[in-house]
Amino acid sequence: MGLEIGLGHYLTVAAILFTLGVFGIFINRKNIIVILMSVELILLAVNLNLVAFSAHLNDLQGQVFALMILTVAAAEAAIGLAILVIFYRNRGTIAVEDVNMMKG
Amino acid sequence: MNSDVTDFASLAPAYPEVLMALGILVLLLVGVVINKERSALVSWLAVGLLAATGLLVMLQPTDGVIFNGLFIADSFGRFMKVLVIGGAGLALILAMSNAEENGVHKYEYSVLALLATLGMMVMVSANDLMSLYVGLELQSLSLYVMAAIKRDDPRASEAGLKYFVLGALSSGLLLYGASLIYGFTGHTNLGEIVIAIANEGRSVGLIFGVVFLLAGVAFKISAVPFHMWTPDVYEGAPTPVTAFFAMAPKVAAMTLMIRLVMDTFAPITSDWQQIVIFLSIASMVLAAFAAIGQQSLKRLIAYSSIGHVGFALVGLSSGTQVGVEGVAIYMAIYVAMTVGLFACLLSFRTDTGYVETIDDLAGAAQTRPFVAAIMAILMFSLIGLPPLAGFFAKWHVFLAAIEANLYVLSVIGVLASAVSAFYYLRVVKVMFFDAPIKQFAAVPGELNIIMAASGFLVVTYYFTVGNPLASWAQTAAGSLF
Amino acid sequence: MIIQAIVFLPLIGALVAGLLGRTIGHRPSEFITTGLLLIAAVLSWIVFIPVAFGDGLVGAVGDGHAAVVKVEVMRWIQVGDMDLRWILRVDTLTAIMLVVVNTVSALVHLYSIGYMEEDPHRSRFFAYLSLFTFAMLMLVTADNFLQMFFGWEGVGLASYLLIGFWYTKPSATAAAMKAFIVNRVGDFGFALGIFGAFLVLGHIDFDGAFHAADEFAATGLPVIQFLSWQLDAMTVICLLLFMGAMGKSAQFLLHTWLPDAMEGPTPVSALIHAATMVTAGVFMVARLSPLFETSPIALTVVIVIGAITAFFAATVGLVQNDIKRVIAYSTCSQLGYMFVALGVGAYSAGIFHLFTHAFFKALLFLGAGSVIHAMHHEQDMRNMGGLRKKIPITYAMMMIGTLALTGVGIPGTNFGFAGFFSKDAIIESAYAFGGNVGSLAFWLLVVAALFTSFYSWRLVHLTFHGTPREAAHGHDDHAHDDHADHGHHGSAHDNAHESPNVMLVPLYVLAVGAVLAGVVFYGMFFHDVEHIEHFFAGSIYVDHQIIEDAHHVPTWVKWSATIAMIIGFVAAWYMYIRRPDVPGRLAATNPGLYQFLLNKWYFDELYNTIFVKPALWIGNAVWKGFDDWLVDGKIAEGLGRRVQNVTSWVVKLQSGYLYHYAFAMLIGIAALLTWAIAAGGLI
Amino acid sequence: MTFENSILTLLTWLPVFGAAILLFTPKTALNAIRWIALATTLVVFVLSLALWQAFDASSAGFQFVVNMPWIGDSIGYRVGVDGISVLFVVLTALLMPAAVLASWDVETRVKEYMIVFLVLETLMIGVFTTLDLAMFYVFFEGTLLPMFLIIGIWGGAARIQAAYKFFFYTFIGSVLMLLAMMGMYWDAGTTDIVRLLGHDFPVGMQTWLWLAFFASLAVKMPMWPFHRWLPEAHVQAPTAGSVILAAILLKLGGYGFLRFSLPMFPDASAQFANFVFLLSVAAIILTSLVALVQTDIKKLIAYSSVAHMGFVTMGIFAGNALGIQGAMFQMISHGIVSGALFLCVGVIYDRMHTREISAYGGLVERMPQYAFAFMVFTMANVGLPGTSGFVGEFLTMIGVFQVNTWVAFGAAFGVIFSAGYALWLYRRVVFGALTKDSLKGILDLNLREKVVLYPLIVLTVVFGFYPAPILDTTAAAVDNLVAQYSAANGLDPAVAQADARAPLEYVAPAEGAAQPADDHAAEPAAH
Repeated sequence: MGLEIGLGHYLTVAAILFTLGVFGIFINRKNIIVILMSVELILLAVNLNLVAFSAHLNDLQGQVFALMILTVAAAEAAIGLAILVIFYRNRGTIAVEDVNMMKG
Repeated sequence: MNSDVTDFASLAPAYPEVLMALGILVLLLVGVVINKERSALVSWLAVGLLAATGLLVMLQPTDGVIFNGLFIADSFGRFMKVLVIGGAGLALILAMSNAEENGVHKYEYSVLALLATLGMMVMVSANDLMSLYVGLELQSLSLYVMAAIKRDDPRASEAGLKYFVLGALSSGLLLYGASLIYGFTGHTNLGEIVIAIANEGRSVGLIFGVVFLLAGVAFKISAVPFHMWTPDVYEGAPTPVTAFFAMAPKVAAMTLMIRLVMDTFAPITSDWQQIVIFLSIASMVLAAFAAIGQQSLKRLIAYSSIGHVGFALVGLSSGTQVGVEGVAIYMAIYVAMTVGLFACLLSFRTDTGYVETIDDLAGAAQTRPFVAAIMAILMFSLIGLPPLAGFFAKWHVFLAAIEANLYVLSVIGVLASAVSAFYYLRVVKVMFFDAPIKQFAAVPGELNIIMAASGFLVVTYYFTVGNPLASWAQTAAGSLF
Repeated sequence: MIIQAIVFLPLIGALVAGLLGRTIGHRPSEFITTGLLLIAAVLSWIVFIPVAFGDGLVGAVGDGHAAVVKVEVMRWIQVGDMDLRWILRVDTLTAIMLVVVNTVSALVHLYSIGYMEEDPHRSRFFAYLSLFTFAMLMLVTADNFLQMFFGWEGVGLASYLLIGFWYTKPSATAAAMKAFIVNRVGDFGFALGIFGAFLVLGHIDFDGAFHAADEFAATGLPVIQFLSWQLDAMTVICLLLFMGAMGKSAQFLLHTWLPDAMEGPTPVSALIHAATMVTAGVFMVARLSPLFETSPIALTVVIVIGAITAFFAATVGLVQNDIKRVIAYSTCSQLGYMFVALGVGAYSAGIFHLFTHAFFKALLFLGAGSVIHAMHHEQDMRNMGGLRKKIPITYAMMMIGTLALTGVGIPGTNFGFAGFFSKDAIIESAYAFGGNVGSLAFWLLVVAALFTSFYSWRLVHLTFHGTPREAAHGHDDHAHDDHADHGHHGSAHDNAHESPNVMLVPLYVLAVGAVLAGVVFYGMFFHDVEHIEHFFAGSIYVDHQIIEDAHHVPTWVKWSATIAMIIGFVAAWYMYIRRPDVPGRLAATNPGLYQFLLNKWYFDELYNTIFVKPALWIGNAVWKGFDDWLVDGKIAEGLGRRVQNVTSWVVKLQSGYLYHYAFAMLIGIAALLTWAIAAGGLI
Repeated sequence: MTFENSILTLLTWLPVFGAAILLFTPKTALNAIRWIALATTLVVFVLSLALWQAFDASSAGFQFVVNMPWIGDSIGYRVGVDGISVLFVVLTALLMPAAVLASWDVETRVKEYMIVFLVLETLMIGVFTTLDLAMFYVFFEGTLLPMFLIIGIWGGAARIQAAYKFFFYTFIGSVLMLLAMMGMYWDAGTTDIVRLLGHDFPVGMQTWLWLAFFASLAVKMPMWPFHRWLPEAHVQAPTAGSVILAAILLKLGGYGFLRFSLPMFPDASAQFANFVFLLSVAAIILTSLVALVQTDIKKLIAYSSVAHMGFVTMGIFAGNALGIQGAMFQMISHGIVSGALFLCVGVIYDRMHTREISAYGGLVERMPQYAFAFMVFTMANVGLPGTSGFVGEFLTMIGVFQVNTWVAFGAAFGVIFSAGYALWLYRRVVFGALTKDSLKGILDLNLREKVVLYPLIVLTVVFGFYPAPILDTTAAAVDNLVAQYSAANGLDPAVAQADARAPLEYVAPAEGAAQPADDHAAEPAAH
């Protein structure tokens, strides 16, 4: 009764994560922090993909790629938070609703 | 191919990037040690560094693929790099006047700009999904910061935030696509991916990957429907920063686009053609209409840049060498026009600050005849009205489209350009036909020079740069085939 | 050389008087133009006399059969196979016209020196007169259709300028416009006729065209696809050309401009609207007789139109009160006679009447002018009467003119005034032509002769006989008042004075012509065929049959015209001398008819309703309705509005909210995916 | 640098050079600016005369040709003139000095004004001299730019709308032509007009190319019903603007038809000929009637221009020597006449500052010389024989009569209507009593205006009596064009020279039919 975990499953999970991340960006109307987290989620989905593929293909490039992404993601998060702080200083809020001074 | 990285000589193809990287580090130190007031020095040094790098790019003809295939140097890349560096350098010069007021007086600004430029150069030369991603992110992360560099300005910070969030999303999409492509071809090296696709043929997963990847890139060139950030960011960010955004990054991303579709996805041309055509039409039409409704000059320029990306993509969608050639020329002329445009924009200063809306320009032809004349020339050129450079740009891309029998696309394109004339003419109308209301401050010298140069090139294109540019673009495009 | 001189001296005069008139002054320009015209007149007689009495045209090429002199002046239009040159062509027909035109013109110039002496724009007037003469000469010396058309329109221009000479008079400028435009209607046909002639005959010069027309005898007549119908080409061409003639010669349907043209100074009426320009149509048909001979239908039309005009104009002439208008309608009517002659094939007779008519009609007009001059520009006969005493010479001249016009003479003998010979010749030819058309024409002409006599005598009686009528009339129709104020107080009668000699001399000369022109030239125009053929020397078509027959018509026919004339005379005498109250009662008893005639059969009203008003209405409709409302408002600016709508909608998309932007991207991705997959055929 | 290979380049770019000089003259030195502009245009005029003089009318080919590749494979630097284009160069050069003189009293932004006009001259001459497809478009479309500014900056009250309409009507049409040109490039592999003239485009393609060109040329012409922009532009444009617009810019359309549509797409042209005839007749009749009811002098003349352009298109698509020669002549003549008419309007507009017909009347009282000049041009507009206006109308009509009598019939109505509106205008403006106080003090032509108008009077009359200088210049080129056109449409060129006598047939057998055709074929067609 052993359920064989194959590539497909990984991809599915990754896809679900990815979708969750994306939806998190435009369903959520509350807080920008959530958006940052969703972005991380997307990147994780990608990493999962890569690792799964690399395992499936017996090829290391995927994992190297994943490591790079992790690093860059960290930097990205840092910058994101920095910008968020500036924004908060200027506007006193980080509600997504309020991020629309400019439109049209 | 596989060269020993320790051997410095074998890095020859990447010398410009190396020079750039080292230069940036030096500048960073310089910036830290000198006192705030003399940050202009850093900007000049940065311009000098860019000039040196540009020179190096043009001088060193060593083509080749190094870093185990991560990095490729070819004449196409060289052409685009020159554009990128030129755009970046000019943007830095634009940033020097009234830097304080624009909040770009800190030396970090120059350093960030250089870092972004370095990222773009990597993008241009990327020959692997990984290097592609790294270059892209180096560029993007710097740009996020630059957008928000005027820290005390709410609009700037909002621009930065928006740009960041959407940018992150887009790079997520890009990565997801990359991962799929890797999965379904088993390679991250573009060269090998071609072979793999050619052998294994198309598959749903691969197409998914392609779409996501191109979507990611489309975001960077701000093609519809991945353009939404552009107007807001252009408006919010300080004008010099907007100028920077409007030139170099677009060129780099466009290069990436070209390299991917013409090179990597050559075997599945019919598939990506659909996508590019869709992006092209969407960009041209939407931009043409949306821009008409604008009051803010910078938003107008934002939409106009979206539209021009659409026109450039017309050339790309032909999928032929003529097309690539056309796009290359288009981007070159686009940069030339844009820099002049922003120079004009920065020249219209009243005592209360820079002009924001189109109507503020009323009667500029009387108060600032020179600037107004240049601006008008540029506007006509952006319409694509002969005998100005903008026309020849369109000529080259549409020529390719017609060759590829993309008649519907072409007709929609030219009609869109006709509609777009509407808002360009509005600027001319306000400046020339209306009565003056505002007095403008004196114009800094370097801006005058840049405007004059841009105007000169645009007007005399047919006599001066037309032919050399065309032949250069030809060789550049040839290196992709 | 002499020919060039004849044609171009008037032009020189016109240019001098017109361009330098202001600088050299009025007197000099009068003398120059008049002098040059006199020279031209003498020269044209020098050309004519050998033709008439000597042995044919001097320096003519070819035998006496096709005697013609051609002088090439310069190239004109050469395109493809069309080779047009300015050529002065002189043959007998032309020679006749040269004499007519230059003589009358010279005399009118002379006369005008007196008549226009008070006018501040005299030099301009003489420039126009000479210009007209030049154009008319170009017309009669034309060697190809287009040169004729040039002269044709040239005289039109001159007439336009002269009718509108007193430009401050709205009625004058209106009449001028009307004259030009109605003539243009004729020219519309003329032009098409020329096009057709070139298409069918392949030549646009007369000789070539005639030659081609002759060949049809061998090859059969061509059929032209004109508009949507297959028609006999020659008929189409001739009818179109005749349309031009109708316009210029004020024939029925296109006659409306001539009466109004009387707004011009009287010398103009004498020269243009009596002696020369209006006869251009007659000249044209005669000149093109070889073409018209190929189309019986066209000739029939010519007869019918001519006859109707002769009758119609005469009827209207019966009741007019403006002295000049009466003469104008009589001109119209006499032109009808000429066309009948042409139509029946008696071209020489038609030209004969043209020739004689030129003298006595010019005489009448100038006489009338003298009357008007004497009456200080009073033109309404109801305000005249009893002028016999005041201006005896003018009276005598008018009498001669009237006798000539009514055609007084004794049939069968050589006693008669000019009109007698030519008119009888026409009436006899009409009868000789026979058939329904012939007899219709005959009777209409006879009746017209009656009317002619009646209105002519009516004119004389009203003007010269009886007692002065002092109708209190405002001088509102005074052409001259705003130009020159000749301070005459009291009534026109008291101040009526005989005209100066400079005006009378021309009358004498014309009087001579009016008396003798008939008897002298009867032989070469109508008497016997050989003489005619020798005289015209192939310049017109000579139909032996009709002329022979015309000479052998029954005696009652020969007398018919004379009798009609006598009846008319008696009637006029009875109604205007014996029982002056009769006319009024007649008008009262049948007002319908009277009004109908008085208003010239309501042609102006009719045309105004069916042509002018609709044209303006369509113009407005197309302008306001099509151009402005549909094209501009709905399409062009409508498009602009659509664009604005789309814009405002697109701009709304840019809501400024992050999640919308992200959502848009997602939609984009989804769309691209489905598109790529579907289009790629992977599902 | 011989005369042959430099004259056209010189002619084309000299005005821009003058503009460059103006660029560096202080904007306050008004007289200097005016004189420099005038001098430049005069020099160009003299050069154009030299060109005409040196032009060999007997050859149908292009002369003074320069041909070198320039940008990439597609665009070259190619110039040359043939009988069709050389006259337009002269016409342009002739009218520019007149335009400058007519603008002598312009006070606002004189410097920019003159610069824009000189640039415009370069572009106009360029259109006629270039032999490169792409460059033709460049010049053709380039004229929009200065004209837009002229109308928009120096125009009347409603100038902005007029400028926009002018721009968009013409621009939207042209972009389609641009695509067609690219298609031609790929089909023929060159943008060299000379080689394109020799290239046979596939019939199916011709239709589309023809339509694309039509979209642009018909608007430029302007043909009915694409003419709506013209009256507005004319009314709003300053005098000199109207002059150039009417005299030259409209001719670009006709030139385009002659240079491209007819010789390059003969099949399509033949197939669309009736369509063009229809529009032409509609233009002649309807716009004449519209002109009849105008209350604005300029608008009236503008509409009459549309009608006259109808004769041009009609003649061109008659496709025979008469029609095309006529169209050429009509274009030149209309260039002179309509230009002069707008100058005449300018004369009184400068004095009274109104274009309302009702504001005038009785001008002849105080302005006899003006009345004379205006009369001459009015009559030329009416097409009176002896003026240049007649020759063109006559030739086009007689030419089209050979092909389709209905068209000639309809067009002949123009003969009547033109007299109607022109004379009525003249009557209302010049004739009548001078009652209006505003006009009491009006002055007659001053020296400058005489210098502008009198030469045009002379030309109008001279070309009316002796059109040979023009007709001879165009003959060879046109006959050649006709020969190609009729050959392409399977007609016998010899007969077509002597005009395919379409509407004519003979009841009698062949020798009858042969008769006229023969003696025409016998005569040499070209002079």
